[in-house]
Order: sequence, then structure tokens, then C-alpha cells
Amino acid sequence: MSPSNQAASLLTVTGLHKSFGANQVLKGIDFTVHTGEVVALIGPSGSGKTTALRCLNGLEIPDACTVAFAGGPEVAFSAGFKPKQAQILRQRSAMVFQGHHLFPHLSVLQNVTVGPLEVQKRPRAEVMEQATALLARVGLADKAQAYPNSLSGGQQQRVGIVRALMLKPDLLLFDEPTSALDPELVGEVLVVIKELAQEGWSMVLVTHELAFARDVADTVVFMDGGVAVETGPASQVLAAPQNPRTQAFVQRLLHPF
Amino acid sequence: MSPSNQAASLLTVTGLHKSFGANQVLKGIDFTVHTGEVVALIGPSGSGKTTALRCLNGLEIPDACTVAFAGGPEVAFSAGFKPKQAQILRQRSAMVFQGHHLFPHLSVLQNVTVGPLEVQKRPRAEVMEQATALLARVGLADKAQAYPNSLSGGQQQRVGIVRALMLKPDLLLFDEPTSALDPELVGEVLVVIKELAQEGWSMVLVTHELAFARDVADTVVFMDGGVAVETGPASQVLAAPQNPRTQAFVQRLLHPF
Amino acid sequence: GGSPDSGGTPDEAGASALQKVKDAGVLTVGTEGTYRPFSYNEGSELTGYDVEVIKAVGEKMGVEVKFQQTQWDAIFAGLDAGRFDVIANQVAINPEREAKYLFSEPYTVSTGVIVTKSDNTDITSFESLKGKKTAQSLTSNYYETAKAAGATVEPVEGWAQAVTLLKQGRVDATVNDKLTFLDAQKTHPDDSIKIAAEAEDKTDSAVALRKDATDLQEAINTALDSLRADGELAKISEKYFGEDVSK
Amino acid sequence: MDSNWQLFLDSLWPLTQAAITASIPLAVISFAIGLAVALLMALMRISGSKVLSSVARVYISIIRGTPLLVQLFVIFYGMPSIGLTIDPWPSAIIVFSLNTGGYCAEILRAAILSVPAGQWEAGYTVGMSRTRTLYRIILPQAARVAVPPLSNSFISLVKDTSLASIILVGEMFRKAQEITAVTFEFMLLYCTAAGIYWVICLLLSALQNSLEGRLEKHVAK
Amino acid sequence: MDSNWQLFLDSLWPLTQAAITASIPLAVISFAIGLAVALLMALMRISGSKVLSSVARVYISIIRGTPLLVQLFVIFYGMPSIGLTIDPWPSAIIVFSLNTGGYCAEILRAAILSVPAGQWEAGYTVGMSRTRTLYRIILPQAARVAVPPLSNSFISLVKDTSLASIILVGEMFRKAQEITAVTFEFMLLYCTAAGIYWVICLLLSALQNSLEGRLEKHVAK
Ligand SMILES: Nc1ncnc2c1ncn2[C@@H]1O[C@H](COP(=O)(O)OP(=O)(O)OP(=O)(O)O)[C@@H](O)[C@H]1O
Ligand SMILES: Nc1ncnc2c1ncn2[C@@H]1O[C@H](COP(=O)(O)OP(=O)(O)OP(=O)(O)O)[C@@H](O)[C@H]1O
Ligand SMILES: [Mg+2]
Ligand SMILES: [Mg+2]
Repeated sequence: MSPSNQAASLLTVTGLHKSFGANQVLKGIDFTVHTGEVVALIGPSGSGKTTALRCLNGLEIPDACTVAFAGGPEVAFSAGFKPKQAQILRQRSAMVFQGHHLFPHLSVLQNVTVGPLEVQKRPRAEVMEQATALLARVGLADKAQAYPNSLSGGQQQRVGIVRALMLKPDLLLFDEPTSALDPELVGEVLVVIKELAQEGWSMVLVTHELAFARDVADTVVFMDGGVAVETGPASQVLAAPQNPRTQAFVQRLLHPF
Repeated sequence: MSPSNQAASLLTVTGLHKSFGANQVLKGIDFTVHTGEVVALIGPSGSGKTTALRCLNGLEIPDACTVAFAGGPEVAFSAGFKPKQAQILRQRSAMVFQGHHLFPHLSVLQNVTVGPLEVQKRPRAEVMEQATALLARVGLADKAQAYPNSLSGGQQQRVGIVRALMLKPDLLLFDEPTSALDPELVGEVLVVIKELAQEGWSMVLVTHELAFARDVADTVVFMDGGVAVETGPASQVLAAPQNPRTQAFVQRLLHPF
Repeated sequence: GGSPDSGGTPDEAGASALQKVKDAGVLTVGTEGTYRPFSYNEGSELTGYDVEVIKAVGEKMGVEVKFQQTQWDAIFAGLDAGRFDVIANQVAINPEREAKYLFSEPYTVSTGVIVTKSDNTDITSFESLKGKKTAQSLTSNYYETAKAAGATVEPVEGWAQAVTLLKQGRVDATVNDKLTFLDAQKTHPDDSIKIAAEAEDKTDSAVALRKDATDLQEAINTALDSLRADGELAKISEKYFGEDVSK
Repeated sequence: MDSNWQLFLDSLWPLTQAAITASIPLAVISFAIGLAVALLMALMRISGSKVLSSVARVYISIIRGTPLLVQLFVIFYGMPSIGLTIDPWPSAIIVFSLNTGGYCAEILRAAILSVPAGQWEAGYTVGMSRTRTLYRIILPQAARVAVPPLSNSFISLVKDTSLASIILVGEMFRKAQEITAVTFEFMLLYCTAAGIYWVICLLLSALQNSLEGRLEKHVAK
Repeated sequence: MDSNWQLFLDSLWPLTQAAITASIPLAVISFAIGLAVALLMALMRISGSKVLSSVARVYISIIRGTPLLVQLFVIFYGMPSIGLTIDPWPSAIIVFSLNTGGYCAEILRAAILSVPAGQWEAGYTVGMSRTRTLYRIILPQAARVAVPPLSNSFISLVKDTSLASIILVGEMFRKAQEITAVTFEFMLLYCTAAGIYWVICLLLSALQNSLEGRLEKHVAK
């Protein structure tokens, strides 16, 4: 699964800086996602993983950063940046939220088709066909007409994933997609993500499930204090971390008590 | 840590039945907690673990059940049962909630002392001394004057545990005390619970952390569909479950993807 | 436009008040519509003494009369704002009002009466109101009269409320227009109240106009004079009060 | 007593008629326009722009801080002095709309803020603009929270229309006063009017309940 | 214009005095009593008892469904017919308290229900009774949610006290009318009164903000 070094780079993030007031959360992060690659962001709480991911989708406006997708657009964030420009990033990537954030007043089918139909203005027939296929793909064929409230947490998160896939993004962004789930329901979502990775989707994944990251990710970026402390192949960073901070973190999560 | 068979029984629950409307959630559960014993309730979501625990603290009124504490009271729930009678159960046991439910408008110190001072009417000096000691014990000596909002989830849950200990109960009830926590914070709470178990506190513990249950519990009760499907020493039920349902459940949690 | 010696101040359009009424062919009148027997609604029809008088005036002037019914609170504000040309609602003439508004010749001359419970014996004159409680409509002239007599005045919305307070024993008396009392007794005979005393001086009520409407004032006076001359005014008065109250 | 009963029956239809032809249409139209004003003000308050937010703040404060009666007076009797003469009905609609706008702005603001921020972000991430997210995602959810207090405001508005008589609108309370002027039975007439208001309010509450029920179903838990 | 200015200055003190001696005390006392009534009604509504809950429902519906003016009329002019004659001030306080009670009951109910059920249970588990949990745990937290709408109600109440003039309470609006009875400057006096109301409301809003700020700090997130 590890992409060869020759794989085309899909996304290049350079010099990602972000402060909230006086709190400097990201102090210059660089990383690259190759086509078909799975990058896992790990690190202690408050280290800026979520913030970094949100910047990629323009949900947070970095203070400075260049986000370049292969084949454009290249977005350079700087002082005079207008929030509207962020919208072009969203044409290339799609976010799956920790708390799924499904639209509670829309049915499952409406949830996943509202973007393609009303924003992307794609033909209805094509969108419906895609939706039916994807819902079936994650085991929710019979839930198309249901409302999010009537679904279990795991089902909701799978709908969230379909909603993102429906946008046909080049890159999927996952922010701890299982951390709000019942322990028993974690598995069903991880299985879906694992299959997507195997199908060749490019993704950036924030997770605390180290076992999962080791299994699925090609590259792991360990963040701490707003800096990418250690970056490398998953097997290496998680099994034999070099940096003492990485070591402590991995140790704490694998042996909590 | 396993209590000898001769250990005095502290709590005997017989014939615990509970329905919500037409939904029969508990269909007759029996179990015993010996003094100093740790009993873990495990089982799939919706199997009635939380409901069973809440019945022990009178937060849910069983349809039928006898709850007998050694040395009294023995409470027999039946049709004409008055919610007020449940209060006598709360003099023997104390609950630590999944979502901690600290009182947000009271300081940490007030949170843990409001019960002993205002309900139990114990002398102020004694209560303060106990509170200081217990807060120090869980590593929160410096947080006495802080408000719950300013604490991390793990700190909040530790305060929740101190609040329960302050009541000097004979039995501690834990409902998934770490499931609402950040993965990194789980450890600090589990460590406290493990120490309490080692100090000889009797407790009933609902948990999805199978590794923890195996390490800390003396007895494991596996519930499914409102019935105690399998009961036995922790090492046996978790490592070599007899019942196929227990086997499937344990398998699913230990190898999620 | 009005002739310079008429005193009519031309407004921004250059037309005098009278000219505007003539041009429109309509005299707009502000009135309460809830003040029996002067201005009230019988079914859906606005009627009453003041209403009929001003209608007759309009006829003499050769214009149509249109009514705007509003509360007393708003009636002078309405006149100020030009919502109507005149007020016909038993507006009593007094110095404060004359300082701000023009008045036509009076078309009602009446007296104030003190109304008490029938069994009341200690109120026999305006002097004996001193220290007593009376209920007065703020809108009426008698509010000041009662105050001047040394009474504690409870302001109320109208006759019905005043009488209710009187009968409930919450006030000792109400000073009111004699005509109102007589009309009320005619339609709702009630022997638990009586007239305890009558004022010596008369109260004149007239049509009120804006300060600048002198030519309209003249036109109305002319109309009133001819109504008086041909007996029309007396006839309307007879209809409502059984006597001529117009002088 | 008998004649009271007769009077009650006699006045029932005129009062009801006034309610149907004046009070209710006045309330409904003003409420509809007022809601639009309220939404605008609420959005200005949340906008993040200091200027817009201050303007909305001052507007809301004046509307809520001064009696409705005075607002009616100023528009109807005060405006002509600056050359703007507005007819009774338009005046009434303007004042009641602006008033509703001020009162409901805070309700809508709170309702919009009550929708989790994640819903905005989910809207953005499927490519929606701010405006589309507002209309398609946020407002339908805010509605559930807003309906009960809005319904309160509407019920108040229905009763407040009685003040319109001061600017020559012949609504129900005015009708009751007219009848009272002839019969002097103000208690009876006012109570009858109150009864009619009550019936209207009961209908509105029923409507509110059914609306809440419908919105409830699909709200995030 | 000059004489208007003079009149404005002359009337400022009498109006303010009336506000201080009548309008404000009336509003404050009625609001305090009304809150107690509202709490009672709110608890009846949540109680689970069908009877209590229905009683509260009907009460709230009548209060909200009928004009305040009529409520004042009924207590002051209507009660004597059943042999109960109540003085103006007590009448006003009764009516405004009952009215506040009806309006605020729903606010308090919603606020109490907004406190997570877990807080009740946490109260029970430390041994508290229902009542103690309510006062010690639930109400302090409900306060944060209740303050903004309660402050709305209070501001409305301040303005509504002007209706007390109808039952002979000499509050500010009545004072304005008395002055105008002589001078006829309704617009000017009403606007002056409105200005005073506005100042009171600004003060109340400031109070509300500081109260909210204080309550905000320790609320569950
Ligand atoms: N909108 C915001 N305003 C102010 N500070 C913020 C905001 N969002 C995040 N922060 C701060 O930025 C820092 C990094 O937060 P972030 O959520 O990115 O961390 P994280 O690595 O995702 O942590 P976790 O594992 O807990 O999700 C934290 O100190 C947080 O308090
Ligand atoms: N207050 C209630 N009213 C109605 N049904 C309830 C209530 N509480 C629980 N239930 C139902 O009772 C069943 C058992 O719930 P319970 O919370 O005890 O399960 P659990 O084993 O604790 O599950 P989990 O692992 O998800 O916490 C579920 O079907 C649930 O829907
Ligand atoms: Mg995060
Ligand atoms: Mg549970």
C-alpha cells in the first residue's frame, strides 16, 4: 500500500501557520499527500491536528500557508485573504467530521445529494444512481429515506462518509471519525475507511486509534505543540518512534493503565 | 485480588426486572457483590447494563427486585413502591456517571462537599479534611477552588469519583467512567479506579474497556438482551468465554477492524 | 389663495385652510365616536349632537363632511398633524386651549353638575367638594373644575367608568356635563345617583381649529349663524336633549 | 341579567367581524413583514461587523424600550410634521411590523445561534455559500427553537392591535368601546372582546403545537 | 419650539417622580411576586400530575390569551359585584403579578427542562431530595437560560404598568396625560415618557448583561 516515491503528489502544504489570538497553534507545518496515499495525523490533544485539517478545507483560514493541489488551484493564504476564496479548496477535498454533523432535517438521501444537486448542479439521475450505489456500499441501502435521528452513531458516521464521497473529491479529510462513537460501533466505520483506503482514495486522517493508523496509513505525521515533530512511514513512527515525545505519546495510548 | 468464597456478601440483588413501556429491558437479573469485590458488567449496547446499575442507586425504580445490603436495608421493589424509599439505597452506594455530571455552578470543593455537609450534615472540619485528602489523592489538590468548566475531562471525572467517595458509601457504582473522555485522558481515570480497587473498595463497574476489566475486576457479568448470559471470574469470562454471544462480543471489541 | 386681509396664513402649497376644504369638497372632522350623546355609534352609524351639527355646517358650506374617529388622547395630535380640519367633540373653550387653537362660536352651552349617590347628603355645592374624591374624565373641562374646588381627582376614561366608581363607593362624586347625565338617565334610568349641585357658570363648547385656519373659522361661524337663524340648530338640540342647548 | 345576555349576543357578531376584518389581518400582515425585519436585524447582530451590529442593537433597544402606543403616535401624528402623511392602515402595519421586528430579532438570533456551529461547517464542506447554508440548513433547524417564543410574540401582537384604534384603525377593541359608549356596559363588552382574543390565542397555540410537533421530528438530538 | 422645550423641562421631573414612586415600584413588586407564581406554575406543569398540569395550562392560557387591560378591569371593576372591593394599588399588584406569573411560567419551565437530567440525578446520588436538588442544583443553572427572556418580560412589564392608570394608579403615563389635559401637547409628553421608559430599559438591559455574564461563567459546556 505504501506509494512508491514516484507517485504523483496530490497536495502540497507549505508553511502552515495559524494563531487564535495570542495562542500560536500551528507554527509552520509542511507535508505532502500523494495520490492514493493515506496520511495519518496523530498527536496529543491540543496539538493542532484538527486545526490543520480544517485549514485544508478552508474551514479555518491560516495566517500563512500555501495549499497547492496538483493541477491547481494553488491557494496562498495571507493577510488579505477572503473567506470566499476558501470555497475553491472545497471543490477538491471533502471533510468527514468527528460528530458527523448530518443535517437532521433532511433524509439520508437528501443529506448525501444536497451538495451534488444544489451546489454542483449535476444531473439528478446520475446523482441518484451514485447515491444509491454508495449507500449500498456502506451497508445502508435501506436507510435512504430514514432521518439521521433514527440511525445509530455508526450508521450516521457512514452516511457522513457517503456525503463526502458524493462530492467526488480528490482528497478525503477525516477528523477522528470514530471518537464520538460507542466502542462497539467503531469497527463498522473503521472497516469502511479501510476499504476506501484500499480502493485508492487519498486521505488525511486525524485519529487516536493507533492500531488502525498502523494498519491503514502509509505515512504518519506526529504533531506536538503546533509542530510536526516526526514524519515517516506508519510502521516506523508507530512501532519504533525516534522522537522521545512520540515515544511517550504512543506508550500512553497503547498502555493506558 | 479475587475475594475468597468466604468473603462477606455486601449486596445481593435478586430478580431484577425492569420495563420501559412495552420494552422489557431487564428480565430477571441476580448477582451478589462481596465486600471488597469488583464486579464488571459488560455487554452490547442496549443490553441493560446502565439500567441495572441505576436500579441499584434508585435512579430507576425496578418493576420487581430485592436489593439487600448486608446489615440492612433490604429494599423490596414492587408495584406500590414510592420513589422516596429509593433514598435509603443512596446511603449505601454512590454513583459515578459516564458524563460525570459535576455541578457547574459549584467549585470543585463545593461539588465534593455539598453532599456530606448539606445532606449528611457531617461536621465541617471533618468534611474539609476528607475532601482535601481525597482531592490530593487523585492529583487535584490545587484544583479545589476551580470550577468544573476549567478542568479537562479526565480531571472532571476524577472529581466525580471524589464526590462519590466523600459520601463514604459501602459500594461504588461506575457507569462507563471513561467512555466520554479523550483517549489520552482515559488512562488517568482508570489508574484511579484501579487503585481504589486495590485499596479494597467494593464496586460495580460498567465498562467497554475489556483490557481494564480483565485487569481490575474479580467477577464479570456478561449481559445481553436483559439477561445475565454468563457470570464468572474475569479471567475466565474475558479470556475464554463459554457462551457464543459472549465470544462474539469480546471478539468484536478486541479486534474492531 | 385667501385674501391678505382674511388673516389666513397660506400653507406651503399657497392655499388657505378654507380653500383646501373647498377644493377637496370635504371637511374632515375629528371626533371620538364614543361620547354619548354628542358623538357615538348607533349600530354602524356615527351619530350624536355634535355629529349632526357639524354635518349641517358642512351642508351650509357646500362641502361633504367626513369623520375620523379617534381617542381623546390623539384628537389634538390629529388636528396638529393635519389628519383632520376641525374637531367636533364638545371641546370646551378655555384660556389654555384658546392660546393654541382657534374656536368657532359655541354651539353648546351647558353647565357642570355634581353627581353623587342618591343617599349622599354632605355634598351640596362645589365648595363642599373640598377634600372629597371625585372621578373625572381627563378629557373634560370639569377635571380642572373639580381640582379647583379642592377635590382629590381620580382620572377616568369616561362617564360609564365614573359612575361605576361612584356606585362602588370608590369616589364620592363626579363632576360632569349636565347633558351627559340627563341623556344617561333617559336611556338607563338609575335612581341610585342624583344631581347634588349645579355650577353657576356655563361652559361653552365649540368647533376647534388650527391656529392658522382663520378663514375656515369664519366660514364655520357663518354657517353656524345661518343654522341658528333658520332654527336648524335648535331642532337638532331638541332632538337630543328636549331643549335648546345651543345658546 | 337577561338584557346583559342579549347585549352579549348582540355584540358578539360586530366584535367578531371587527376581529376578522381588522385585528387578525393587521396582526398577520405585520407579523409576516416583522419576521423579515427580525431576520435582517438578527443577521446584522451576528454579522461580526461592528457597525451593522450596533445599528441593529440600537434599533432593538428603541423598539423594546419605548411603548408601542408612542411608536404609533410618532408615525401617525409625528411624521406629518416632517411632511410625511401616512394613512391609518399603512401606519399601523409599519409600526406593528417594526415592533415585531425588534422583538423577534433577539428570538431569531438566539435560535440561529442555537444551531451547532458544525451545521454551518457541514454546509460549507458540501460547497454551500453562507447564504445558502443559512436558508437551506440553519433556518429550518432554528425554526424549532424559535417557534414557541415567536408564537408568544404573535399572540401578544394580536392583543396589541387593539392600540391601533388610536390611529383611526377600527379594530375590535374600538368596536367594543363604541358599543360601550351607548350601553355603558364596559365590563361586559370588554370581557366579550377578551373572550374573542382568547379563542384566537387558543387557535394559535394549537397551531403552534402542531408546528412544533412537525419540526421536532427531525431535529438533532 | 421654545415653549415646547420649556414644557419638556417642566414635565421631566414630575414624570420621573411618577416613574420612581409608582411605575418602578409597581413593576418590581409585581415581578417579584409574579416570579414566585411562575415558578409554582412551571413546577405544576412539569409535575407529571395530570390535574396540576392542566390547572397550570388553563391559567397560563387565560393570562396570555386575554388583554391585560381587561384583566385589570375585571379585578378592579368586576370584583366589587361579587362583594370584593380591592384598592387600586393592591389590584394593580395582583393583576400584574398574575400576569407575570402566566407569562414567565413557560420561561421557567423551559429553563428548568434545559438543565440536563443528569444534574437531577447527580443531586439525588449525593443524597439530596427533589426539593433540595431543585433549589440547590437546578434553579441556579436554569437561571442562565431564563435571564434573557425574563428580562424581556420585565421590560414589557415596566411599560405595561402604564395601563394601571385605568384603575386609578397614578403612574407615569397618567402623569403625562394629566399634564397634557391642560396643555394638549400629547406628542411631546408621550415622547418624554417614552424617553424615560427607554432609559429604564437601557438600565435593565445593562443589568441583564452583567447578570448573564456572571451566570455564564460556571455553566456546563
Ligand atoms: N476556534 C478556536 N478559537 C480559539 N482557540 C482554538 C480554536 N480552535 C482550536 N483552538 C485552540 O487551538 C489549539 C489546538 O486545537 P485543535 O483542536 O486543533 O487540537 P487537536 O490536536 O485537534 O486536539 P484534540 O486531540 O483534542 O482534538 C487548542 O489549544 C485549542 O484550544
Ligand atoms: N428512560 C428510558 N426510557 C425508555 N427506554 C429506556 C430508558 N432508558 C433506557 N431505555 C432502553 O432500555 C434499553 C437498555 O438501555 P441501557 O442504557 O440500560 O443499555 P446499556 O446496556 O447501558 O447500553 P450502552 O452500552 O449503550 O450504554 C435500551 O433499549 C434503551 O433504549
Ligand atoms: Mg481535534
Ligand atoms: Mg449504558
